[in-house]
Amino acid sequence: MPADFISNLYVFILAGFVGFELIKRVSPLLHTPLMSLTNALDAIVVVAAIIIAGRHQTTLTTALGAIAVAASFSNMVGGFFITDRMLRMFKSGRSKKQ
Amino acid sequence: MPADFISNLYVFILAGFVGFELIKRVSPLLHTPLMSLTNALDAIVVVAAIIIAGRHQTTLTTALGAIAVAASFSNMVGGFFITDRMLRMFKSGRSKKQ
Amino acid sequence: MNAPALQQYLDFAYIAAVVLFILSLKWLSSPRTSRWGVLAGEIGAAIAVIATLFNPELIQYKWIVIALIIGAGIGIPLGMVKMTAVPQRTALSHAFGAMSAAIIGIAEFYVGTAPVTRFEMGEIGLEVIIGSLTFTGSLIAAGKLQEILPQRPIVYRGQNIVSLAVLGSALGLAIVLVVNPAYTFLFPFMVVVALVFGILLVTPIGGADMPTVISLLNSYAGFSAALLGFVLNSKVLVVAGALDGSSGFILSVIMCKAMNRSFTNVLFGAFGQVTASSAAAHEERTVRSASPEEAAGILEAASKVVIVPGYGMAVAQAQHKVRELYDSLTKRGVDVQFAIHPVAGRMPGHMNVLLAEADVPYDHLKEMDEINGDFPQTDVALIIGANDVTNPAAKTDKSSPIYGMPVLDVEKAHTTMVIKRSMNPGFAGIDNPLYYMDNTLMLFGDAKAFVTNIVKELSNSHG
Amino acid sequence: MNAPALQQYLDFAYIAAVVLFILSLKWLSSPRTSRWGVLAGEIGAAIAVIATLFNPELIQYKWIVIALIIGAGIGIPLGMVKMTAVPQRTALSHAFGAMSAAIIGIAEFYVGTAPVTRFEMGEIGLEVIIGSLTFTGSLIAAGKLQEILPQRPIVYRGQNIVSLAVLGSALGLAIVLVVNPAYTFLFPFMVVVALVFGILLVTPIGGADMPTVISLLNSYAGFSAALLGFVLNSKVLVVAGALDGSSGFILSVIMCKAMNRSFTNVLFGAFGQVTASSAAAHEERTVRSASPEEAAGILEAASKVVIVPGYGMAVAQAQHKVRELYDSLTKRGVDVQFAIHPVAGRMPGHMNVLLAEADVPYDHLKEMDEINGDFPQTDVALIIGANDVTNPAAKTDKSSPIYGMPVLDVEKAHTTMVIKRSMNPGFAGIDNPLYYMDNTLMLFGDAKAFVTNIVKELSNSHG
Ligand SMILES: NC(=O)c1ccc[n+]([C@@H]2O[C@H](COP(=O)([O-])OP(=O)(O)OC[C@H]3O[C@@H](n4cnc5c(N)ncnc54)[C@H](OP(=O)(O)O)[C@@H]3O)[C@@H](O)[C@H]2O)c1
Ligand SMILES: NC(=O)c1ccc[n+]([C@@H]2O[C@H](COP(=O)([O-])OP(=O)(O)OC[C@H]3O[C@@H](n4cnc5c(N)ncnc54)[C@H](OP(=O)(O)O)[C@@H]3O)[C@@H](O)[C@H]2O)c1
Repeated sequence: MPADFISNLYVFILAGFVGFELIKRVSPLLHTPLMSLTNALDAIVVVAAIIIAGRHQTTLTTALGAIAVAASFSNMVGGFFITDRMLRMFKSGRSKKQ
Repeated sequence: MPADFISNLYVFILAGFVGFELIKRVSPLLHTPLMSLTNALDAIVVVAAIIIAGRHQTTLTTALGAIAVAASFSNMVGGFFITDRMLRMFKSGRSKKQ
Repeated sequence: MNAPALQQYLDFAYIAAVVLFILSLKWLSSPRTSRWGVLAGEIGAAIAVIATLFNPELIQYKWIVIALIIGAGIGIPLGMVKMTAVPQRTALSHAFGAMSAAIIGIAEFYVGTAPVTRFEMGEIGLEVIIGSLTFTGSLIAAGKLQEILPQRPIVYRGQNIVSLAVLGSALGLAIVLVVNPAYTFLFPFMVVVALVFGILLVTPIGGADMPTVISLLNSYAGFSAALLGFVLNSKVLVVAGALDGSSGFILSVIMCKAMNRSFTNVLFGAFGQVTASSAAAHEERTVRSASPEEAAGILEAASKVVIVPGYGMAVAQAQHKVRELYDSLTKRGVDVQFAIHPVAGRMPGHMNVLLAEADVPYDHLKEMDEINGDFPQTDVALIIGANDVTNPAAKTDKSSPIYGMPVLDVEKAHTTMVIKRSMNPGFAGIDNPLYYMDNTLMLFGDAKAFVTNIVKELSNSHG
Repeated sequence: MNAPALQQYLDFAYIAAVVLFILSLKWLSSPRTSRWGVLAGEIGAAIAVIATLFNPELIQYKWIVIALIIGAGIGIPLGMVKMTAVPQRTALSHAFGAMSAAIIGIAEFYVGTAPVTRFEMGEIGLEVIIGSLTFTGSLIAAGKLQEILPQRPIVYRGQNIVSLAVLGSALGLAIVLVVNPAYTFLFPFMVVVALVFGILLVTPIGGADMPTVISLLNSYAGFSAALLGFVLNSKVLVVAGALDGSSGFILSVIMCKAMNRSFTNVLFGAFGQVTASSAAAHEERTVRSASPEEAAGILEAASKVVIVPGYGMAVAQAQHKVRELYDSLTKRGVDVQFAIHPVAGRMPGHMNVLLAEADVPYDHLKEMDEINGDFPQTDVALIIGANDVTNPAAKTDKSSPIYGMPVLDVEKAHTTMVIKRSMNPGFAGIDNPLYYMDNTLMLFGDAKAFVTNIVKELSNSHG
């Protein structure tokens, strides 16, 4: 078993706890933006796709990498964009009167 | 910089977030037991002390290790013990009537 | 990938990204700080992407740049869809995310810089299977939500056994590959079988159960990204995947609880099909209906009104008209609140987003537990396109399929008015005894049209 | 230590321990699950310790076993101290914990299996410095709390400069060692200087500020354990240290906020010395006092009583008598609640533990924010050995040293009765205008004796 596996397992377990504690406290008001935000964060796989696309090993992997870059980057851009659009719409009664 | 340093840093940061989220939600009712419990958990340094004491490299390190084992194990035993003693005392009005 | 060399250069950037991602979720938790959360996430993602572009392993930027431009070109329009299309957009983005995770795993399999060990083969196999099935499953879900595919559950005898057999063969192929990593020709078959399983998994589920399915697929997409992080030894992927995975998981649990159903029932219950037929058997009972004019009169006379929006408001896109109704009642001094059931609509938080879009202040949107105690002091409960979430049978009738689901106590209001087009049932396919109660008035019509008429009546009587 | 070999054998046990530690803190959060939390922590610790005993690096068990027995022999009596001695016990255990962390770092320096690199030297140096200063600092704190050492702040001109210079030399020695790891002879000097700094850090702080200091030392002890985890590449230490460190840090922040003071003020303010003198200058004003008999009569006539315990109740060990008072009033149908200020007493949660020890049900212990609104409807607020936490000057008098500290609104009760021995000030050393108010009655005497007398009066009038 690679030694890295163990340290990744620690990271996974701890991040799972962090996610659990944070997300169960997100107001139900914001569950739809929550979904699109975590989507955008998850799109960080783009960093792995960039490496594959740019390492230029075989034409196949470059093509696969480029597809993965496009797919995940579209998630990242679109996810942050729509989340912010939704959140801009949430206004409290007080802030509106100002 | 050793590669392990980075993975330990991830673990430290994530564990810090976990600790922060969990501890700020501990009821003020239980702040004293909280202190003694985290004390007992921190006494896990005993595992490092055991290695030092049992590796038998020099008399000095064995002696240092043994002192560290005794000191941290006393924290572990005493910490869990007093925490449980305190928590046993907390009774709600309802459970008492039963 | 030459992971250790890469790590040394980029690790601090990635650590910063991880911290920002966590802060992003933390700040999202309340509407006051939530936009900071998006900013933190954006900065974190930008740091990680830019740092990666400096990675010395990269030797050719052409395809990266082209792909980034294409990605932005797809992403921006997908970020501008209408609010009512958010569920299918979410499903589509899970498909994209899972697809890239699967593709990266596949590329890694074919050109891993180190020879693939058994352990790594196991990680890659699992990662690619989850990624692939999430990809096709999410596409089917998006198709159903966009109504390109039939919404009803498509079932046949023995379907669960067939699906499980397909999943079994995918896992079986993965195990063979672990035992003998040299059989690389089996790998494409494993991918195809996993893709097929994704289709089989989602097709039999009814369109209305898609929200729960989307959340589950969300957690699969997250976990496949985390697994990819294990494969590539990239901790930023592990963290982002774990955050996304736990988010999807928690949302699906919340939805299942709010519907009082189990995961198994959602995934294998083919809900919305069998039960729909039983509703017809109900004997005829009388209901009282009213015109927009009468409804306006009753609302005008009230001092406290609670509006209960549901799926019908979303379908009719009536949220802006509802906002006008809210304004004109508020102007007359009526206290107007909104009661938001956790599974009203077809997505968690669906009603909140629509009403926020229409500029209703969020402090007037009350959660079920918060407002249920207020109904006895409420003059009028105005239900706009909601049905199941107001069904009192959930509290009293043990034989009802939704028995035990927590519902809004609308029947305790002095008068209850229900805007819907017919006596047809809602998502659960069952009759609603509320409609036959003495203090209930049915307002038949399309939600948008009917609310428009009420608003017109109110402004006439005002002028 | 041959870390990688060790890791492979023990890692799963340590991962299990980490998960259990986190669950332990999670379950501690509410009194209903808190004992499960202790159990989870115990199981996790047992797993980790037992797994370590199987470590193949161990070649001699004699000293380990002897040390474990001695440790248990010290730990058990330290776990049985009286509740009033908990603050000094906590300080002592921080001293023990920091000492072992420092000792392990020292041993690692002298016989690290790999040659010590600069980076490792930096880690070890920092770890040993923090561990050492926490050790001596905690010992001084324990001594002050046990009243072996003088409680008052011991200050002299230029002391902050001297302390900083000492800390600076410790860090300077560490830096020299990093630059030239061959100068090992400097290492013992660095340790000694750090030990001296710990003494200098805590000695000038007044005994009453010890709780905040303890919490800060708690977080130092945690962070030194986490740093030790970096040195030894032991993730279980990193996690446990980070949890302990954040706990101590959060508690100190909570205390500082509740006292409306800054860290700097606690650490360098020498509180409780200068201000004490200014209190004497106050002009004489009249107070009304009452006997146990009168107090009993007033309490008997009340229908709602709020008891406000403070440090004086702890000193007098009056909690069991207070419990009797609670019982006898409750039996007569009086509604009795306890108002617990976050910094009442000398430790966070101090009053809760004492009252729980005396079997007062915890659902009658109300936090400040929860009960402050109830005082206007309260017939009698009975203050037992509390002073600063009831001082209305914190709300009104901008010149007061505690201005801005949130306090209990006891003066809003119909009648306020204060049990204390004299007109002497409390911890902050300032006068309390509450005592001169018209609806305040002073009940002079030792808390335990006075409450005993009230209980006696009540049972007489009952019989
Ligand atoms: N929110 C989620 O996350 C989620 C997830 C999964 C499942 N669900 C399920 O979805 C349901 C949601 O409950 P709900 O009360 O919001 O909706 P519902 O029970 O599905 O009822 C919606 C009602 O709206 C009416 N309607 C449809 N189009 C309309 C229009 N244009 N104008 C006026 N009325 C219209 C329909 O009646 P007519 O045909 O007579 O007009 C229907 O009875 C629950 O059963 C829940 O379990 C929700
Ligand atoms: N809890 C924490 O974590 C913490 C931490 C740091 C600082 N502090 C500080 O400690 C203070 C706590 O406030 P507090 O109101 O609980 O206590 P306090 O303000 O220190 O007052 C305690 C009072 O109890 C009386 N007393 C002492 N012995 C007594 C006895 N045997 N019988 C009856 N009365 C007795 C004293 O008056 P007589 O001498 O007249 O009897 C004194 O005025 C605050 O200023 C707070 O900032 C607390």
